[in-house]
Amino acid sequence: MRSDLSVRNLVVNYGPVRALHGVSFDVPEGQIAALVGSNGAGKSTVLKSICGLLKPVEGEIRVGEEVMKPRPGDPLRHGVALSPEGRRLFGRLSVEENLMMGAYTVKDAAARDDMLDRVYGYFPRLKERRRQMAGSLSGGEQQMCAIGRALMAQPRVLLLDEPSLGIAPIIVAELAKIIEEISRDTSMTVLLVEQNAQMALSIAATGVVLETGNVVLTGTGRELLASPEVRAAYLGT
Amino acid sequence: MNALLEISGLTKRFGGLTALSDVSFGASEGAITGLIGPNGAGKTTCFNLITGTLPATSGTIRFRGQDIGGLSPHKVVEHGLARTFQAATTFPAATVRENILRGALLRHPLGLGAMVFGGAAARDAERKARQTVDEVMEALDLTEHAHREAGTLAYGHQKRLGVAIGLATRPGLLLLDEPAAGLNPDEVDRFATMLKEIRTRFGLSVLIVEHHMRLIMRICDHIVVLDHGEKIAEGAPEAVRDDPKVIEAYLGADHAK
Amino acid sequence: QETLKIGALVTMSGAGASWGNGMKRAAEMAAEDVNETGGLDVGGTKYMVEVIAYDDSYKANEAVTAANRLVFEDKVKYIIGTVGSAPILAIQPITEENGVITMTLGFTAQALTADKPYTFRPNPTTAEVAQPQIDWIVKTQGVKTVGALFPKDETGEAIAKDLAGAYEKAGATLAATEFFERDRVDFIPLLTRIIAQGVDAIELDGNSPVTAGQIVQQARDLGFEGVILRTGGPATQEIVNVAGEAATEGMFVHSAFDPGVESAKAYEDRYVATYNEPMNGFSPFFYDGTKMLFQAMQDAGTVEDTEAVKAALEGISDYGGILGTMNWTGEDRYGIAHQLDSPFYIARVTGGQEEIVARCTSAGCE
Amino acid sequence: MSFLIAQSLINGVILGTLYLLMAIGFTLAFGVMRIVNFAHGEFYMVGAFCALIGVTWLGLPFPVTLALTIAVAILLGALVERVVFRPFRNDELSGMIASLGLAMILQHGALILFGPDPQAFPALVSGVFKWGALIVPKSRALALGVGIVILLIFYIFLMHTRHGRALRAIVQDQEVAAVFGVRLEIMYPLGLGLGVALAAVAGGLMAPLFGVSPFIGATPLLKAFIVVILGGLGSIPGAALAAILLGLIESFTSSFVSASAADIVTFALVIVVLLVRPAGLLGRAEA
Amino acid sequence: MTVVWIAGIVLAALIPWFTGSVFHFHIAIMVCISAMATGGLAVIAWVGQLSLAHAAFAGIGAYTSVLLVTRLDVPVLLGLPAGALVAGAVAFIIGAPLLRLRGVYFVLITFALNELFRLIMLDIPEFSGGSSGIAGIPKISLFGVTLSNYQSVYPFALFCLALVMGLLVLIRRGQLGRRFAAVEENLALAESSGIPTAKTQTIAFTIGSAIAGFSGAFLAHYVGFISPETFGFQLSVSYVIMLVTGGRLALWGPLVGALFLTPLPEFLRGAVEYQHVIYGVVLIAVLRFLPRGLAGLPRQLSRKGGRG
Ligand SMILES: Nc1ncnc2c1ncn2[C@@H]1O[C@H](COP(=O)(O)OP(=O)(O)OP(=O)(O)O)[C@@H](O)[C@H]1O
Ligand SMILES: Nc1ncnc2c1ncn2[C@@H]1O[C@H](COP(=O)(O)OP(=O)(O)OP(=O)(O)O)[C@@H](O)[C@H]1O
Ligand SMILES: [Mg+2]
Ligand SMILES: [Mg+2]
Repeated sequence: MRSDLSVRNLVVNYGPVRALHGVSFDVPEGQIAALVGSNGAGKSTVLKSICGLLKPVEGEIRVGEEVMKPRPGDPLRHGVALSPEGRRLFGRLSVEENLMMGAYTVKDAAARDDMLDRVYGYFPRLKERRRQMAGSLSGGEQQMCAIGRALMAQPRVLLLDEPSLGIAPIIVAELAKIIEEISRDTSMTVLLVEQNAQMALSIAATGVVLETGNVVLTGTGRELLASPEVRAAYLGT
Repeated sequence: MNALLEISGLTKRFGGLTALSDVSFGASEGAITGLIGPNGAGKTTCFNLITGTLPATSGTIRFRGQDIGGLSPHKVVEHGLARTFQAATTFPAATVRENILRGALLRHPLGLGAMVFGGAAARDAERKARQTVDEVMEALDLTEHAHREAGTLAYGHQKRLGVAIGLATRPGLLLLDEPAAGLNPDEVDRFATMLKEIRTRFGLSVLIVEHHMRLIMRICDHIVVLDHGEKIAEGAPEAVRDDPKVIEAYLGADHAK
Repeated sequence: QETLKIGALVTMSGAGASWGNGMKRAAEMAAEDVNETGGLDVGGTKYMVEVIAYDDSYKANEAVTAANRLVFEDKVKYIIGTVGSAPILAIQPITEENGVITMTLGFTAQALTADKPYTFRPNPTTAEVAQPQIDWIVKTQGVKTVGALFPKDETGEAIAKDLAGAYEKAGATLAATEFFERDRVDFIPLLTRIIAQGVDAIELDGNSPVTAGQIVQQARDLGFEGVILRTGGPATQEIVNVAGEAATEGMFVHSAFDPGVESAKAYEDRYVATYNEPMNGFSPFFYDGTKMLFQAMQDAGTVEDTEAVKAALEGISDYGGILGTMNWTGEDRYGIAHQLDSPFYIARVTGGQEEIVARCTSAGCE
Repeated sequence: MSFLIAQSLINGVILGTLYLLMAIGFTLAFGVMRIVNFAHGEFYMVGAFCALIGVTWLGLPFPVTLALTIAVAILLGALVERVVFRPFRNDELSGMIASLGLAMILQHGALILFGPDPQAFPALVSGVFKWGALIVPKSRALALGVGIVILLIFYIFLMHTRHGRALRAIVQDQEVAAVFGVRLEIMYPLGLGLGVALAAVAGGLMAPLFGVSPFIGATPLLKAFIVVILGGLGSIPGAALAAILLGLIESFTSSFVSASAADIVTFALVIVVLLVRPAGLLGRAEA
Repeated sequence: MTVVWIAGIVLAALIPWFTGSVFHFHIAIMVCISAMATGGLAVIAWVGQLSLAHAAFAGIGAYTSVLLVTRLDVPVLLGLPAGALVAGAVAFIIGAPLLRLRGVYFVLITFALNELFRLIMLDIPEFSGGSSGIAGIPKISLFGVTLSNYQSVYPFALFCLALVMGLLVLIRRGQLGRRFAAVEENLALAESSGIPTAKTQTIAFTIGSAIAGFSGAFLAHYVGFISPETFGFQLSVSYVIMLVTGGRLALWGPLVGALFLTPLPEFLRGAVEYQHVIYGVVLIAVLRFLPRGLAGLPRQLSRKGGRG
């Protein structure tokens, strides 16, 4: 099974307002792609559409050869998992229960426990807090839990919406390494939405720049990092 | 510079967990003070204690020399301390203008009668409040969204709206909890400029929690560092940045350059 | 040929529905009787009787709205109802002011007063039947101290007072009385306490059939071996249904109904055949009451002038009803003789069936 | 006196457990699905009628009847979720009021079908267990035993299986739960179905004790309300503690003060507990 | 929009005079009383709380007025506002601790409160008449003129309702309404924007419960009979149903709800056996297909029309 992600001509409306005007891009199997753009550009909208939380007006989203149906749950069956914007943890479940919810469809108990250990390995903080209600975690701890929960699904395609949001610098550096490592070890495809474009583009093979619902630039991470427009608009230098 | 906010011996326990332990620091008049530290260090908790959202286990909080410990949040705001929340927090069903107006009314108090039956005083208050709203919207670049429902804004805009609501209460000290989270570096820079502008324009002091080191280093006059609920460092930005304890606990080796 | 409308303002939903249906159906059967003969002949005009039934859900406010509708919209002059005490007190301002003759089941003493001339009660209440039965029980069963449980409502409180007096007069004492909230299902603590006081008998008058059944069952479960009796409220079958035959064996109950009396038995059979449900014990009274109302109209020669009908109704004596001979009494107790007096019985429950052991009138038993 | 205390203690604990059984389905619907289900008592009533039909009309043995009751109730619950509650998944208040409508439909439906009179239900067991002067009716002991087993199974399901966890998760964020593969179209009906089944089992078990009629739903609803308030939102141990407490209060005040005092004491306690510990005795504060 | 509403409501108010039926006057009076009570409940709903103790406050108002009138010979015209005052005062005193709870918890505690009220009233028969209640309550009289028939009570009921609705409009349009909305939408943010949320909620609870007290007193003098059972849980529930059916946050919701649901049982009263079943079905259907309540219906229709 191939697990490259391909988004074709995605058009999404919020009521009468059009948020995406035909977005297309590809993420090759096992690679990391970064989706960057300013506030309100439509990055989260892209991710929500991919995992079935929004119904596109037009367009098609494929994982490998298969077209996914635009409803929640179906993308997961094709191996797509999301760490959503705003974390959206199950606030009254414990940290560990949240992680286990990530692995809801994972049948293999050994693999699941193995993954749990790995997540705790990445974020020792979560292990300390495993019995705490997720809703009372600090902001950064919640973010770690949301990422961990997505990992627990053992996805082939991982969607991360601003994973570094609210995370301390020391962990951000860590996080980049973790994402790289996971992608390399499990040949997981990762689509990374980031404001920290520096970090995202430096680990991404592909970069996609979004502006008001349109793709305005694509290239390799390195190319984009070097591109003057990108530097001016998103890297602040 | 005078100490506007003085915190001493502040402690907060959640059951067995000590989220904040015997922390003391101050924020000076006219300054931007940074509060940083790793995740779960107790920064938000500290904000919650200062603004009365949570009761402190022990310690004192003084603002302009007055003890404001134990006051309920709306009283604290009246004293001139406004805050924003870490998550984007708005009145989702109301328009942006209405959101800000709800904050602006604080400075134009009315009796119960006037609130219900209107009258000249009420009209006057409303007019003045609207003036404040316009000013705040302009300063925070929200004017173009004035008539949108807050719940439909993109995350970054919602966060800015949060700052606007706080600002509309005309605080002496504004407490910002990760206001720049979700902004890209360029936007962070613009936010920094904006923040400095509003500081002068509205005569503010600021206490800010942020993980964007660029922002913190650029705007802060003074920085306090928490780790595991304890204060581990305090001082001028450069000094804090080079402090090995801070590097180890928070910044990581990359930043040491 | 004209139509005579009669209102049935009764409880048809909620816990009072058994009584309400019994009353409504009594009126319907009485109407059916006259309609079958071509209508009620009053002063030469034949009236087909139509029963308009509304539910009051046992609530005063609902009853007021329904009464307004019956009186002003449907223009009825006669109402069978209400079941409850609160509803009758609530609608009386309307019915009395508009001269609407009302036949209520409501046990409250205040339902019948001299300034409410249009209200009648065709069924005996505890006040009427308690004394003779209690005298008999105390005498024959050697009962000295009695415990009782009552629901904490108007009916329960009224009955408690009446019974305490009656036991006193009979030379026994109502030693332990307990009031409980209506929805209660667990009586074990109350019974534990009552039984611990060493009572000879437990009195169940005033309780709904379900509650009474539960009390019987739980009392027997607790090993109570004394007399269990119910000196009012005909509902033996329901009690047996809830408590089971074993627990109710040997219990004494009040009965207005002697299956030995042909007409009574015929009524019950007809009821069961028509409605496919067991007959409620109060139903026959309202059948007789409605019939008496018809006779009063005929005697007065009018259906419109309720003042005349009322007078005629008051004038009926020694009426031969299905349950026996009936008369209006109550002058001394209520200040107005609008309370029906009829024969009644004490029965012992054996094998889930009533077996009459004493025949009573207001004068005494056996 | 000490006999009375001991007997009251036993009565209270038994009664409390019966109340727990009456309340637990409500706790599930409320704490887990966030439905304040005013029709809970009517589902109890439906269960009692199912048991009645099974035992007296069809002549089935009681355990078989109970199993059938559970099956019928799960289906009924799933159906009701589909038809009534689905549109109100994120709207607690409307859901609550819809359940009031449902309660009316069920109660009066039963009234039309079965009439208002209480129905005969044969006792399953009779007699009492005796220790000295202390007494436990066998019928109650039976209901108690079966009830405890059912409660334990239910507790383990909810707290320690993945489907139980999923049930608790969907109320908090159904979208995200769906993204992680929880099938809402199955879990919601299942959740309500279980709540209904628990109510119905309680009705079936208690039919021999407390009788069967269309109006028997009022008591379990009231007790469920109290148990849930006292125990805390969705906390099963809390519900257990609250139910036992309720049983003891009723038993002791009824035995030593008066029956009407029991209710006043209960409600006063409910209010005090809510004021002092808004989340209930063992409930956790909302996040 | 408002004009259409007002025109419709004025027309509806005139119906009894067109038909001339005494019974229609009765129903119309009941609509007024329910609409007032539901209006009070709406004020509480505007701060995001749903009170199941509303009947208890109506009861407090009713008993206050009845006791004042029957025992102290106070004129009924003073008894009515006194009922409101006492109900409001009680709400004010117990409001502060109660309103720390929100959402379903508040629903549950007010439920318990209503039961407690009923039980306590049953336990003090010297004041409440116990379970047999108080009958023969004096009718409403204005400056010595007794409103003895339905036709004369109705204009007064309309007048009172107009006052209540006027108050609602003022609250909603004024600064207080803005605070209420802020509290309803986001309590934590409202508090840290300087709105005293506890006080604001208490104000809403007090005003709403006072209105309930007024309506309860009106009901008592109109019907002429009250008992603790009159003000039981069921009555609270029926107010809630009216509110939600009308539209929980709509200004005209309470009025529309009362206007729809008070006469509804009358259309069903003939179908004795099925009326409650039908009522239940209607309720669920309204909730399901009109999520903003009946008051939101015109908007919903115009939106559909606009699209199609
Ligand atoms: N629920 C909604 N209703 C209406 N408009 C919406 C809604 N959610 C998002 N939008 C609009 O759609 C556009 C894209 O929003 P989106 O959240 O995808 O942006 P984003 O790129 O993720 O921004 P951010 O960096 O702030 O998260 C924005 O203009 C936003 O205002
Ligand atoms: N209600 C609570 N119950 C238990 N623990 C809590 C509660 N609130 C916060 N904590 C814990 O207290 C610690 C401090 O939390 P706080 O939110 O103040 O961190 P923070 O410094 O703001 O972190 P971040 O940068 O990640 O937002 C965390 O470990 C958190 O899990
Ligand atoms: Mg986004
Ligand atoms: Mg924080």
